[in-house]
Amino acid sequence: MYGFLQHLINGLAAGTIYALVALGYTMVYGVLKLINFAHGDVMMVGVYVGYAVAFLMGREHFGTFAGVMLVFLVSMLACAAFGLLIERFAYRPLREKPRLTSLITAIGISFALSYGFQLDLAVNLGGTSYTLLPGAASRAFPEIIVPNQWFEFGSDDQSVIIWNWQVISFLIAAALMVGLQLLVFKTRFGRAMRAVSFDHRVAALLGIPVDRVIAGTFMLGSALAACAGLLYAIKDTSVQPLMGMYIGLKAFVAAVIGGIGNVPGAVVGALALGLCEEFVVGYTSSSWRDAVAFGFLILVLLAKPEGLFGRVQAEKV
Amino acid sequence: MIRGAAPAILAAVGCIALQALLGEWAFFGYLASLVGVNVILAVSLNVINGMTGQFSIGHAGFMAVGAYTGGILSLATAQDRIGVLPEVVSDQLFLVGSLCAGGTVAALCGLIVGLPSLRLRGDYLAIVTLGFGEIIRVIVQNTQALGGALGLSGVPQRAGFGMVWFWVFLVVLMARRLAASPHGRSLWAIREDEVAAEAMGVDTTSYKVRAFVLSSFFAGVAGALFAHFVPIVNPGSFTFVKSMEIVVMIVAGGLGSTTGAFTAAVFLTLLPEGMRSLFTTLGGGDPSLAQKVDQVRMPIYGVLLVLIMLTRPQGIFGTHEAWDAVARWRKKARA
Amino acid sequence: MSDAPLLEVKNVSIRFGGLKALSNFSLEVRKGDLKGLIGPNGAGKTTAFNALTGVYPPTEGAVVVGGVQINRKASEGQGLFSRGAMRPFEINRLGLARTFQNIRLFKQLSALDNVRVAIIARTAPLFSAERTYRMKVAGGFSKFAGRTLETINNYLDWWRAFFRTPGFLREEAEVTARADELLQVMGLSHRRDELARNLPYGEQRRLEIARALGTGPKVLLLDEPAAGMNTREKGDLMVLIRELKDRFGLGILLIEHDMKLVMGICEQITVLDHGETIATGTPAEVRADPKVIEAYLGEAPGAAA
Amino acid sequence: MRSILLSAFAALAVATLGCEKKTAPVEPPKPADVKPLEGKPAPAPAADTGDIIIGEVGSLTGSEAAFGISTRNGIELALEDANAAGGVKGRKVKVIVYDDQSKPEEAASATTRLITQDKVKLVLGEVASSNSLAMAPICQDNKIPMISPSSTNPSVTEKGDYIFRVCFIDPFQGFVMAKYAREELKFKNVAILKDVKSAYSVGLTEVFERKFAEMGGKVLGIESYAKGDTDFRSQLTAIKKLKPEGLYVPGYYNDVGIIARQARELGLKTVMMGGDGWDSEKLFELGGKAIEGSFVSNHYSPEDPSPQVQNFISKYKGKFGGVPDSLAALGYDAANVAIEAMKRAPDLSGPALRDEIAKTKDFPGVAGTISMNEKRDAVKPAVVLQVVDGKFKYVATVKP
Repeated sequence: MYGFLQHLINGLAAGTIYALVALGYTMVYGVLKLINFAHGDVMMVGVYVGYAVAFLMGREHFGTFAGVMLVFLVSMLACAAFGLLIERFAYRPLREKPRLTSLITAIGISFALSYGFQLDLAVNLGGTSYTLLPGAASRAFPEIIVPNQWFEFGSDDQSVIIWNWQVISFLIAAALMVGLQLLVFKTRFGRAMRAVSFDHRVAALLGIPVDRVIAGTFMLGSALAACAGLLYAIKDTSVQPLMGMYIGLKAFVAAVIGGIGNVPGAVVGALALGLCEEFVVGYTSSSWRDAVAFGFLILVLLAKPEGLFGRVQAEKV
Repeated sequence: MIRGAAPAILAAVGCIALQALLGEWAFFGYLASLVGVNVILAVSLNVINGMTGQFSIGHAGFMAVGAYTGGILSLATAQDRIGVLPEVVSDQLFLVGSLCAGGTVAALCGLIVGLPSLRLRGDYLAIVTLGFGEIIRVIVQNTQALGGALGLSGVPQRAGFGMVWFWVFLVVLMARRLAASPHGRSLWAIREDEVAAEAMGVDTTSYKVRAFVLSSFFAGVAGALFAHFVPIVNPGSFTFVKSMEIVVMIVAGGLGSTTGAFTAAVFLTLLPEGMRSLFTTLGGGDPSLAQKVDQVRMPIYGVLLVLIMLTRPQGIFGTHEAWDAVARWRKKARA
Repeated sequence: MSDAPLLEVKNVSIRFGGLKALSNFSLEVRKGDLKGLIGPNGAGKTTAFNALTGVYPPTEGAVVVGGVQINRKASEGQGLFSRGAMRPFEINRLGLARTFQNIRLFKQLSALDNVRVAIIARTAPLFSAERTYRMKVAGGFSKFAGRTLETINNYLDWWRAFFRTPGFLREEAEVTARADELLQVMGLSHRRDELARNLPYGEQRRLEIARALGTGPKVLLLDEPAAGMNTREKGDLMVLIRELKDRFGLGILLIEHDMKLVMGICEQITVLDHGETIATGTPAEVRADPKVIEAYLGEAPGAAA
Repeated sequence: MRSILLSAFAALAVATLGCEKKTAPVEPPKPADVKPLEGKPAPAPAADTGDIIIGEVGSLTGSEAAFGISTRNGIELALEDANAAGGVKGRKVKVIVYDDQSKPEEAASATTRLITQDKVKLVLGEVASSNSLAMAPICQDNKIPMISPSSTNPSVTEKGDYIFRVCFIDPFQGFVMAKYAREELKFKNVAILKDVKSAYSVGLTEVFERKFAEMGGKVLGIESYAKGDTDFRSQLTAIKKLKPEGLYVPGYYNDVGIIARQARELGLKTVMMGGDGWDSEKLFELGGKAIEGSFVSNHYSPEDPSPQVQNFISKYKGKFGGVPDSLAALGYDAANVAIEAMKRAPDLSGPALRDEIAKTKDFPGVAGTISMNEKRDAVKPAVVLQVVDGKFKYVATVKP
C-alpha cells in the first residue's frame, strides 16, 4: 500500500515535468501542425544555460529564492530567444512547403544541437579558459535546490516520501498550466493563436499577424521547455547533451496520448505516461519502461485513434 | 515471365562478376555493403513514405527483426552445407535462405503492426511505428538468447558486396515496376488524395498494409544482410536515430522518387567517410587534425540537413526519376 | 431488372454533434434516371452525397445500393473495435461513383493514370475472383477462407507486376485501352499524358467524371459538375451528361447551383434547405413551389454560383 | 504461376535433403568474400624508412565518448614517449585515430579502413566490448594484431589468436569485489543494482552473486536499471527495505554518481561497491559527498608510488590536465605493449607481431604487471580503491 502510494506520487511528479515539455509540442503542433523534434534539444540548451547561470552566480546564492528565480528566468528567456531564432530561420521559410520538410529540418536541428553540445570547445581569454560547448559527459547540476525529503509518512520500513522538488515542480507546473489555459482562452494573443491553429491562411486574411503569433507560440513553448528541463535537472541532479532527445520523445508520446494539439490532453497524457512508467519501473524492471510506454501509447491509439482528448477531425469533402 | 525476370538474372551475373573483380578491395567492399544496405532501406521506406504518403519512422525496428532472424539462422546453420555443391555456393545458398527468412519475419511484423495502425492518420502512424521500433529494441536488449545488450556475434560473414548489391538491384527493380503497375497507381492515388482514392474503389487500408509489408520485407532483408557483413549485431545499431537517418535519406532525395532515395542514401552514407578523407587531406596527412574534426561530423550532418531543406525542400529529385529523364531524352533523340 | 432501384435512400439523417445536417432524406435512382438535388448554400447537398458514398455513415435511416444496405449498423469512430458501415470503396464497388465539389483529382498523376486508378482489373492470379466473392458473401467460415484467398491473391498479384507476366501485360493493355476510351468520350484525349493539376478547370471537372466512369458505375453522383464553367461549356456539359446516361446505361444524380442547367436536364428535382427536404417533383412543379421560392429569396435564383 | 511455385518447393526439398554436416574440422568459418590480405607483401620497401603507422578506433563522440577520449590521450602519451626515446627500429610511430560514434558498424568500418587503406601494422581499441567484438573478426581475418585496452568481456579475445587485451576480464573483477566484501569488509549480506543495458554490468553481477554466495554471504536482492536512466529512487527505495550491509553497483560512473546521490537523499547509508566503470574524475563531480567511503575494484591506482606510475601521471597532467583515469592508463599500457612487441619482432608483419605480443610476460605496465595467458588475456592483479575526500585511495591489491 505504501509502495503503491509512493509510486503514485513519484509517477505524478514525473508526469508534471513531462507535461511541461509536452505542452510545447502540443502548442507548436496546434498552430503549425509541425512535430517539432528539436523541442527536447531546446530544453537541453535551456538546462545548460541554467547550469552556466548557476555557475556564474556562485554557490552562495544557491537555495535562495532570488537565486533560483534568476536561474529559471534567464534560462527561460534564453530559450525563448533561441526558439524564436529557430522558428525564424529554420521553420518559417518552409511554412508553405510540405510538412515533411519542416519535420526533417527539425530533425536536423535536433542532431546539430545534441551532437554539437557533445563537442569539447573552450576558448582562452586573458588566461582563463571559458567553456563554450560542454562535452559529452554528464555533469552534476548545481544544487540550486537541494533535493530533500519534504515530507515522510510512516515508519522506516514502510514509508511514503514526498520530495521538495516534487512539490515545487507540481506547483510550478500547475501555475504554468493554469496560466496557459487563461492565455489561450482569455487573451487576444490566445484568440489569435486559436485562429491561426484553425487555419493560418484565413487568420492572415482577417488581419491576424500570423508570423508574430507563431513566433510567440514557439517562444512560449521553448520557455516552458526550459523550465521543465531545469526541474528535471534538479530532480535527477545531472545534465547531459542527449537528455533532450529522450525526454523530448517521451513528452511527444504524452502529447499524442492526450491528443496532440490539445492543451489539457497533453497534461493528462503526460501524467498517465508518468504513472505508467513509474509503475513499470516499480513493479517490474526499468529496462521494460520504454517498451511499456510505447505499448501504452499504441493501445490508446488503437482504441481511440485521435488520442484521449483529441477531436475527430472530419475531413471536409 | 522469363523476359520479366531477365534483368534480375543479368544483375545476378553482373554482381558475381563485380564481386570476383573487386572482392580483394576490402574497405571498398565494406563501404559498398554499408551503402547498399542503406539504399535498400531507403528505397523500401520510400514505398511507404514516398509512394503511399504514410509517414513511418520505425524502419530500424524491421531492420532489427531481419538482422536477428537472419543472424540466428546463419549461426545455427554455420556448419551445414549442401553436399553436392561447392562450399562457397552452398554458403551463399544458405545466406539467401537466411535473408529471405529475415525478410519474411520482418514482413510478418509489418503485417502485425500495419493492420491496426494504418487506419491512423499521418502523425499518429508515425508515432506508432516509432514506438514499434523502440519496443523491438527493448525486447532484443532483454532477451539473453539474442545476446542481450552485447549483441549477436559470430554470425558467419558470408555477404559480400556483390550479394548486397544484387538485393539493391532487386529492390530498385521492384520499386520501379511497382510504380508502373496498378498497385503503384493505387498507392500514388492514396498519397495524393485518400478520400478520392477510396471513393474510386481503392481499398486504401489493404493497399497501405501491403505497401507496409513489402517495405518491411526489404527492411528485413537489409537487416539480414547487415548481420552478415558487420561482425556484431547489436541493439544499439537499430535505434530511433537509425530510423531517422533513413527518413532523412528519402526526404533529401525527394519523397516518392526511387532514384532520389538511392542517390541520397549513397551520398549521405558516404558523407561521413568522405569528410574523414577530406579532413585527412586538408590536414596535410596529419591525423590529429582529422581526428579532432572527426567529432564535428555529426553536428555538420545536422546543419547540412537543415540547409538542404531550406534550399531544396522538395529534395534533390523532387518526385522525378532518373530513368524518366533518360526515357525522355531518348525519345527526343529519336524524334 | 431495370425497375429495381439502383440506389435507394430511406429517411436518412446525419447529425454532427447537435447540428442536424440532414434529416429524413429519401430518394430513389433507377437506371436511366437523371435527377437533381438543389438547395441554397449549406443546405446539406454535399452532406447527402457523403452519406450515400460512405464518407460519413448516416446517423439514422438506410442507404441501399444495388440491393445491399451499406449502413448495417450506425457507428462512428475509426478505431480498431468499431465496425459497421461499409467503407467508401466497398460502396463504390457496388456500383456507385461520384465526383467532388472541390475537385479532388490525383494532382501529380497524369490524366491517363487518374482514370487508370479507377479501372480495377478483375482477373486474379491464383484463385478466381468470383469464387472468393461467393465465399465471402456466404458468410461464416467460408467468409474467412474467402478473405484469406483474396489476400493471397492480392500479394501474389504484386509478383505478377514484378515479373511482368504475359497475363499482367495483357491486362495492363486492356486497362489502358479502356482509360483511353473514357478520355476520348470526355474529350480529353489531347491531355492524356499531362499532369492533372496542369489541366484547365473545366477539363479537370471532365476528368473527374471520366475517372468516376472508370470504376464502372451503375449510378453516378455528380457534385456541381458545371461549377466555374461558362455558358457554352455548360451547354456542352448538359449534352454530354445525357449522352453518358444513355451510353453507359447509368442513373445519374447531380447537385447543381445553376438552376438553368438543372431545370434543363433533370427529370425530377429534390430541393433541400437546412437539411430538410422542402420539395420534390418535376422542374415545373419545383419552380412553382412557394417554399422553394422562399428558400431562395435573397439569393438570386438561376444565377451562376 | 503454379508451376513456378511447385518447382520452387521442389528445389527447396532437394536442398533440404541434400543438406549434411560439413566434414571439415570445426573451425571458425572463413568469410566467403573478404579475402585475407596475406598474399600481399606486407612491409612495402619504401615504407621501411617512413613512420610506422598503427591504428586506433575509439568512441570520441556518442555515449561512451569520455572513455574513448581518455584512452586516446593515454595512447598519444605512450607514442610521444616512445618517439622521444628514438622510436621503433629507428622509425617514428604514428597513430591514426578514427571515431566510431560508439556504434559497432562504424567501428567495423573504421577498422577495415585502418587495415586496408591506411595499412596499419596493428590496431588498438575499443573500450566498449560490443565495439571490440565488431572489430575483432576483421583484424583476425586480415592477420593484424588487435590489442584492446579495456574491453573486459571474455568473448572479445575468443574471436581469434590475433586479439589481445591488457586488462583483466569481467569475471575476475566480480570475483575481486566479492572476495574483498566478504573477507575484508566482512559483509554478510549485500544487494546489487545492475545495469541491464550493459553486458559489462550483467557479467560482473553474475560472477559477484555466485562468488559471494560461495563464500558464505547472502545476496538479498538484485534491482536493475538501464543505462541512461536518471531517476533511481524506486529501485533504491526497494533496496533500502532489504537493509543490506553493502550495495554492489557495477555500472558506469555517469549513472553511479547519480545513484549515490539519490541513495543518500533517501537515507540509504549502505556502503557502495563497484568496478572499473566508476573510474572517472566526473564521478566525484556527479556523486559529490554521497560517493565517499565507497569501494571499487580497478586496474590501477594513481597513488602507486612506483616512479613509473608517478612519471606517467605527471606527464599526463602536464599534457592534458587532470589525473589520468584507468582508461588512460590502460591505453598507455596497450600502446606500450604494442611498441615493445614491435621492437622485439624481427619484422612488422602481422604474424610476427602476434607472436611477440603473445610472448609478453611480466611487462611493467602502469596499470599492473602484464603477462599474456593462453587466452590472450592479461593476467594481472586488481587493486581495490576507496573514495576518500573526493579521490580514489588505494586500500588493497587482490591477486588472481
